[in-house]
Amino acid sequence: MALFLLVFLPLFSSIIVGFFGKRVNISLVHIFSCSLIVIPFFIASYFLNRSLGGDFNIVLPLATWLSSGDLLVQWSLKLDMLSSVMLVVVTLVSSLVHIYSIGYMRHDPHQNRFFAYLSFFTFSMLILVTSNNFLQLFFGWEGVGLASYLLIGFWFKKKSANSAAIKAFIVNRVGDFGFLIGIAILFVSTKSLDFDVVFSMTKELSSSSISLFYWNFNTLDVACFFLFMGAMGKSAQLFLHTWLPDAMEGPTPVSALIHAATMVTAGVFLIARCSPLFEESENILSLITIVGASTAFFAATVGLVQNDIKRIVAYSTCSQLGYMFVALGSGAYQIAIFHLFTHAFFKALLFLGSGSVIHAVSDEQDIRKMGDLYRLIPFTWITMLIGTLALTGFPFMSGYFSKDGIIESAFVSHTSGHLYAFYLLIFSALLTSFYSWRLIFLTFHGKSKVSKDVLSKVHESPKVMMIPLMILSFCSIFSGYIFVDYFMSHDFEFLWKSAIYLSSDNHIIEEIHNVPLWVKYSPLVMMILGFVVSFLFYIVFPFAPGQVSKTFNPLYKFLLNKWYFDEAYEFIFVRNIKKFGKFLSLTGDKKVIDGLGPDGISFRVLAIAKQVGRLQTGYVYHYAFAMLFGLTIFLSYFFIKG
Amino acid sequence: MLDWNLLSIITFFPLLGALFILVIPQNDKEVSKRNSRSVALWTSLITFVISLILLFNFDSSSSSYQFLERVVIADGLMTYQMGVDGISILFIVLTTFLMPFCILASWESVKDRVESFMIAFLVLETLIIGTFCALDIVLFYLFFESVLIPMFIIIGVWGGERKVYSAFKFFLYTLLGSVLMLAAMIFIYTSTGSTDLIVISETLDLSNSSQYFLWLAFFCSFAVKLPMWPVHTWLPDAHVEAPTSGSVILAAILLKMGGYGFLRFSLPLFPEASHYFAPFVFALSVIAIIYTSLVAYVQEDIKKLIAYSSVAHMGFVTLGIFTFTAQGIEGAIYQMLSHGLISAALFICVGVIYDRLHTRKIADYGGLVSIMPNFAIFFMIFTMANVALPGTSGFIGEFLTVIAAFSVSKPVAIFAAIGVILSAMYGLSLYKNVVFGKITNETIELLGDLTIREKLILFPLAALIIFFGLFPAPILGVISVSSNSLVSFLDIPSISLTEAK
Amino acid sequence: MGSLLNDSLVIAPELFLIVSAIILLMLGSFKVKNSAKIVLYLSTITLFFVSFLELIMPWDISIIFNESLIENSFSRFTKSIIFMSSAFVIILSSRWLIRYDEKAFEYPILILFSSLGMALMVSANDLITLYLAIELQSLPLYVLASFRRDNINSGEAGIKYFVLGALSSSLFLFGASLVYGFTGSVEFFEISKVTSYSEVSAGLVVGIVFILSGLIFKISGVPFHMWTPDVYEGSATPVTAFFATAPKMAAMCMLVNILYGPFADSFYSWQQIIIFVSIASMALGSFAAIKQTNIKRLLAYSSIAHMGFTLIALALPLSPSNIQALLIYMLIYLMANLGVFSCIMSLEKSEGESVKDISDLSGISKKYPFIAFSLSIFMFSFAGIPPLAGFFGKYLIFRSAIENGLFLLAIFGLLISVIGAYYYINIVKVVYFDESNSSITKSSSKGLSITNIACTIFIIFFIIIYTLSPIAELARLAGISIN
Amino acid sequence: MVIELGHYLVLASMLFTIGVIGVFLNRENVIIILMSLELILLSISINLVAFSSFLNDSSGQIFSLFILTVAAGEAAIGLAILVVYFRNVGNIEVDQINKMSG
Amino acid sequence: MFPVLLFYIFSLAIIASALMVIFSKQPINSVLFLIFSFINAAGIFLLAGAEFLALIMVIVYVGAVAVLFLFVIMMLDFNPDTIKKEVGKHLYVGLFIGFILFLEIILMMYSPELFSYEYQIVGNTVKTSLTNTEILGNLIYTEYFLQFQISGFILLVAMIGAIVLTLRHRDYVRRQIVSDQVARDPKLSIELVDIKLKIRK
Repeated sequence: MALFLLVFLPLFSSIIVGFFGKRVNISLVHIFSCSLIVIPFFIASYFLNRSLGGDFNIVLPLATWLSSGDLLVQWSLKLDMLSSVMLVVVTLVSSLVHIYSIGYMRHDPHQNRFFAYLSFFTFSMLILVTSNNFLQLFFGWEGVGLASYLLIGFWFKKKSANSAAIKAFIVNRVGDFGFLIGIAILFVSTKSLDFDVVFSMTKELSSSSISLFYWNFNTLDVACFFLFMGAMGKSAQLFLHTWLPDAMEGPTPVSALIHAATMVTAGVFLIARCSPLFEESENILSLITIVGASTAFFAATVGLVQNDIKRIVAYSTCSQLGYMFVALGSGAYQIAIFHLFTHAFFKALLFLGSGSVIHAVSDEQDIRKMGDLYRLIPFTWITMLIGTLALTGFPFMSGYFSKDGIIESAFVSHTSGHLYAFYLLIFSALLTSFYSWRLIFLTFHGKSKVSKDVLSKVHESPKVMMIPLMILSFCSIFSGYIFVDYFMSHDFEFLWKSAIYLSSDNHIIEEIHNVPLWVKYSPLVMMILGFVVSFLFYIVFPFAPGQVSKTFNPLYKFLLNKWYFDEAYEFIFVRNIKKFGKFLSLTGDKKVIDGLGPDGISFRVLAIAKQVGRLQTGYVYHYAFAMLFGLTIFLSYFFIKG
Repeated sequence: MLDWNLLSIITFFPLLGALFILVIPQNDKEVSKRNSRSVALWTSLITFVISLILLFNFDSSSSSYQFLERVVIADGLMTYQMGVDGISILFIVLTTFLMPFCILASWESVKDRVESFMIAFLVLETLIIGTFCALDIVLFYLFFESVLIPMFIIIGVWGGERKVYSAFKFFLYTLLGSVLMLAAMIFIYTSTGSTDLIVISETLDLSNSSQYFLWLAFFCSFAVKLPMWPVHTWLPDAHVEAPTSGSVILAAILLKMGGYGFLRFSLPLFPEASHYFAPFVFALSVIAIIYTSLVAYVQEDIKKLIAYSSVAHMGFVTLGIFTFTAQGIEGAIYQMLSHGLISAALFICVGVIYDRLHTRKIADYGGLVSIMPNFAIFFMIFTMANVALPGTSGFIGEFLTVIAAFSVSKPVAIFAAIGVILSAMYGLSLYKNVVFGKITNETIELLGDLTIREKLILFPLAALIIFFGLFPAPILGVISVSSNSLVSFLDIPSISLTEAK
Repeated sequence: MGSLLNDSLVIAPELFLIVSAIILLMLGSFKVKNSAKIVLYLSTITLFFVSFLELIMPWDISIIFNESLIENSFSRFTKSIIFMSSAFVIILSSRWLIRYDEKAFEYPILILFSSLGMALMVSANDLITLYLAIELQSLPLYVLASFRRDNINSGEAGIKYFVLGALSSSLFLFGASLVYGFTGSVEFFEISKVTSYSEVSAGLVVGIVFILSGLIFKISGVPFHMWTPDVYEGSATPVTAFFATAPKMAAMCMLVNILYGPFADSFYSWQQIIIFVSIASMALGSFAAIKQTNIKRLLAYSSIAHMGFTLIALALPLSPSNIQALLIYMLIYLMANLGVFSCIMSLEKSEGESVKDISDLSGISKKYPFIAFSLSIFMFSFAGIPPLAGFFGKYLIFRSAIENGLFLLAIFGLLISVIGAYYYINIVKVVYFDESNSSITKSSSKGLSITNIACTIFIIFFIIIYTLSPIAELARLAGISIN
Repeated sequence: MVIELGHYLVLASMLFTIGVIGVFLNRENVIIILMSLELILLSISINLVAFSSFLNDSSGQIFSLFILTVAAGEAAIGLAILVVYFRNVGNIEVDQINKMSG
Repeated sequence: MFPVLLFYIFSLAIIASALMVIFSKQPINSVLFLIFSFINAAGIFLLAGAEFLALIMVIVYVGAVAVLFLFVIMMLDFNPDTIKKEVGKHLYVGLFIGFILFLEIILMMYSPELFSYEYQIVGNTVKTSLTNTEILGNLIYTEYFLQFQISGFILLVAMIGAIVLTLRHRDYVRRQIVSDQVARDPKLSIELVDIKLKIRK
């Protein structure tokens, strides 16, 4: 019952707020929707507590969803270690974002809609993480996509917001396409979509093959590949990442909730959930590793030169997701989840902090037009600082444990490409540190570049926005330290037994404790190096960045334009699809199909009709001639026939 | 089971209503308009109630035809044989369910010749229900083809600017498709000596080559009606020019007659030919899904866009039917039913804004959400259902068909699934351009939100779309026995894991 | 002479017709007051009565007047239809006629004589009688075509019809002379005896070709159709209505009689011609009608196309069901035509002028919904759209064709009917979709309305009527009685 | 040397052909067409009479007799129509009789 | 030998005059040639043993039909000179088709059966002692009674038709109405009016 409430209270809130929110006082809406999220958080905490205490598994069947032929899908809620961690993350961040939004969205006329969307998002996310089968997972998966679409496009008058919303949805759909195919493969091969049944047939899957376009593949590999494709879309991995930075067009709380803490990590969750499958598919694991590492590196490089405060954080998110995927690829699922867990807090903190900054400087997002703000908004400064420290992996902050764990696991992993990942991640750590500090320095230190009238209005955010920041700061600092053992220690591995499957030769959790020292300290060194470089560039020699960018102009341009991914996609897909659609519509449909079909035929018919009409000359001798001509033809026919 | 002729009653009750409108004294123009509207509404509502009675008395555990009625008429010309099974009954209910909405949707938008309009609609209802009930090939053809007459009139009289072109295209295109089917039906009659479908399905024994020809002849008709690529071009034109309720009927029900025809005739009568041509149908379906989605993406006219999306969705229907699997056929039927609701809802939505702004150009809209928030919510639900978001009824059908297609042919399924991406593209860009964005057209600011009547129309549709997205069991339960017996008749060993090894 | 009396009894309906025609002629000539009207009414009544008489006469086969005439259920049934449609035509004409010329009592008399000719055509059993019957039917038609003496088009129609009609009679006669020469007899029984035990000689084939050419002219089959549009257009509308109905039926039945009678054994000789004419008529009728603006010309081409469809049934080996299909098709065609003409004649341009162009009908649905409705129904029926009568006609015809293995012909016919549908629904379009033309007024009379309603009911509820009434049975009997 | 049936038939055929050509080659006036029709009827009569005497059967002659009768009636009607037409138009040129076409 | 000669003479005359009928410019000439061909045809009929028909031919065709033609030509006052003769290319197409038709008829008719009869014309027509006229008369009033009646009706119809078409009471043609003339009153017929003349200056 508690589980049921946990999942469905946000839905209830969403419906009530969505349909009736307009009619009541707005503060009632605030209280209502926040409390319906906070309650689930407490329930989730309780569940997490139970889970941490021992092997705690519940499957709560609700109803039959789909039953057709041999397909049977149930609505049901599943609770195990994995989902309880996710539940806590989701509900906690969601609660805080709800509360934060009260302040942030104070002046928006459509607040009730906003809260309805947020609650709906939370609900979908909860459904996603508690699903017991692929289809329900897909349901949540698409639900969060929808909510994300709605929230990104919340400021509907902004054209860029609309485009970003659509982009997010469509790029996600590309992933979903893969996911759907993956589901289809699994169903066709196992005749079921329940996790337990599918996972129990891993052996059969890996020993069977499937033919696609006249090529034979291992069924398991193909299934995992397509599932991973889904995860890539949702988690903004390289090639399907382009939507995430654009998604920053949405209100900042949305970015914090959806595009940092929860939805984007759904891909990580999916792969962790499907660990029994992935664990047996080495090819795909190495693919995951490589893609994850590349994403981490790519996003970090792009983050170096961005000027929009939220975009920097977004690329950072992208990069961190890459880290998580490396962990997944390495087989260290718990560590990925751990990073997911810690990342949720500090990244939400960073987003909400930047929201606070943006709020302070009258919706300015360009960090080049900020500076020296630490005096004016000290509280925000501190929270941002905490977030940055956690992100860059400052010792004993939350990011330190999880990120180092990932780097180490990449080092010790046995999947092919793990060293590629390892070195990229190390280098990315340097970049992460650099851009994070760049953000801090440009925003809060140095010379103020804020215009006068804005400057006079700079103020600290209201309390209702501050409290979530405080809580998140707390989590960012301590969550790593508190929970590290549950995730990374061999002693607690039994907790994960039922949620995550590790193949018999996967001993990564043990192995990461025995890595060489240089591996252990390299992230730290990189972090410090990044800080130092950044400090030199932006505090000591403020001219240096300009000089560097001029010297390496092509590279700078390349990075500034995000490796030209958007342009390439625009060039390859978007424009061509439009062109192709136009071509099909005008040439294909109008000219060819209509032209040869109905229009062409009717044109021919009319032409023939005209000709036939001309036969009827009106002259009686022609008529007589026609009669005799016909007669002669008939006679000739018999004459020739004999 | 009730022993009176429920099917005849339900079929001809709307006709009775039409006659009643005919005899309403027309002294006062306004009064007679009002009367005819309410007569039509009540008639359709009562028909709906009767259809519910039918549904409740329907035994969904049996795959045989129920409520059979049989009269030999016209000197053996044909038999008046009516009956329903799990495949057809829900189409009847869908029809009777949507009719009141159509009438409500045209409550105010049709001002001219209201009486004729209502009569045309009620006649149309009779003919459509008859099509789904008929178990005699000639009777079926009779109903199937007669639909052209009221529809032609509806498009032509109450349609838009290019109504003549569209009406003619619609009429002649579908007629051309059907005449070949008529030839095939006659051939069947001459080889079995009966027009009774039950007798035919027992006695029809054809060589493969003649099966192929007959199958193609039937295919011509159903493919045009459905419509399949490349014979779909009548649909956008007809949709665009038809009045709102005409589009609703066209998209929601008339198209389904093609899919129903495949299930009722092509598959059971020509199983070998169906198997033989399945790859061909797959190819056309996949082309339809991708091609028309792309075409829909670049449309500038709302109705045209929705019309093209209908073609794409119907691609899933044919795909599902010709997988010959339980999921495929159930998915196809489900897809048809849910598309009936969704496209109806979408067209009603378009009608709602068309009534206010009198333009169908996407570019003329924008920013409706701030003026018509309720409309925006409904439109969002329907768009998402059209995009086949899980949780809406649109998803179930597409999912089942994709799964079924995957078990038969993987490339086909993969290409069909690309439709998932494309439908999002056109669906969302439509929504964005109409509902979101800045208000580009000053007149929009003067618009009011949904009236109670409009809400009354849209709410049940939205509720059903979501309900059947979450709990499709009631529908699937009705369908399953009949479709399973069809599948077992077609007898294709489903490809299972063991065989794949 | 006893046998003469017996024989006369068998053709009592025709005798009654003759007697009343003569009496009515006298009545008209003696210029009683309102004589024209009286003649009009009485002739209608006569025709209806005769039509009824045909139905109640004994239907068993009787061969009379030295094998000159043959009476069987086929001839009874078809003659009944012919008389009835003539009667309807007179009803349709009455209003126009009285307006045109109050004293024109000759008009119904001519129709009566023409109908008599048709009746004889149907039951003629030798070539001489057939020829005379054809002439008796045609001569009044020539006169009627140019009945509007002061109208140029009417005169032109008369000349064209006469010249071509006379030419076609000549062709028929030339053929008849050859048949006579090569079989030694003009009597159908003798001819069929000769052809049944000897090979079909080349000369006979030539004769058959000539005869067919002459007769196909009467049903306006391609390429002997050229007169039709011009004559339809030029003649007065009621006259056109007459041309389009009864003579077509009579000529078709005559074809049935002659082809399945004396020439039954040369089936494979004439089948080719019939198939060719059928295809050509369907195609030409459908195509040429598309561009027409004059409604009567359109109906002319439409009738050409319909004759093409009917000929499909004639291109098949003799079987009762084929004949039944043919008769039912013709019956439906007649009713729909009568209906269409009743619609057209119920409307007139404001100057008292009759409706000529299709565009004159634009938008009448607003002013005269019933006329518009019934006109559309007839058009849909012509186009063969179910559930209207036209569909069943086509269905029966094509069923016969497919039963006899003529698939290609049937499919061609079906496809061409789609093209035909184009111009039929074009009229529906004009009536319903176009803006209304205010100058059109209604000039209906009771007779017109009754005809219209009767035809509309017949067309819409054909399947019910067909089921409940004995029409199907009568047509079947008629089919059986052909040999 | 005797007169064979063939002689008659050839004669009739030639006459028939001439008549037919007269019908459709004539551009001048309608009366010529009517005369051509009479020629055709004459050819038919020759045919019938010839057959009749060769077959030794009188019905051919009877037929010919009726044709003669009808031809007279036909000529009367034809000329009457011609007169009506002439009164309206003022000439009887075949070329001018094309008010209606298409 | 003699009949054959006669046959050829008659035939040549028929063909020649038939050609003249259709090719002569003056309708009057055409009619006269038509009459000539009829007369020759009567000769052919005589050769074939159909005396009655031959005479009737002359009486009906020459006496009635041809005269009717002449009458109409006289009545319709048209000037043949104004008519342009423009046959041109159609002439050859037409002649060609006509020739084909002729050839086909001839060739098809020359089938073996026809000449297996091998009859001679003269002397074989009548078996009984009855004359040709008597035979026909007998037949018409017995065997062909019905046809005879029908032909009567045809003539009746022709008469009605001719009257309907050509008889007309035109308003501008004044007819004598005796009673009206007798009833005329001079007082009412003549009115005396004073006329004032004005002279312009």
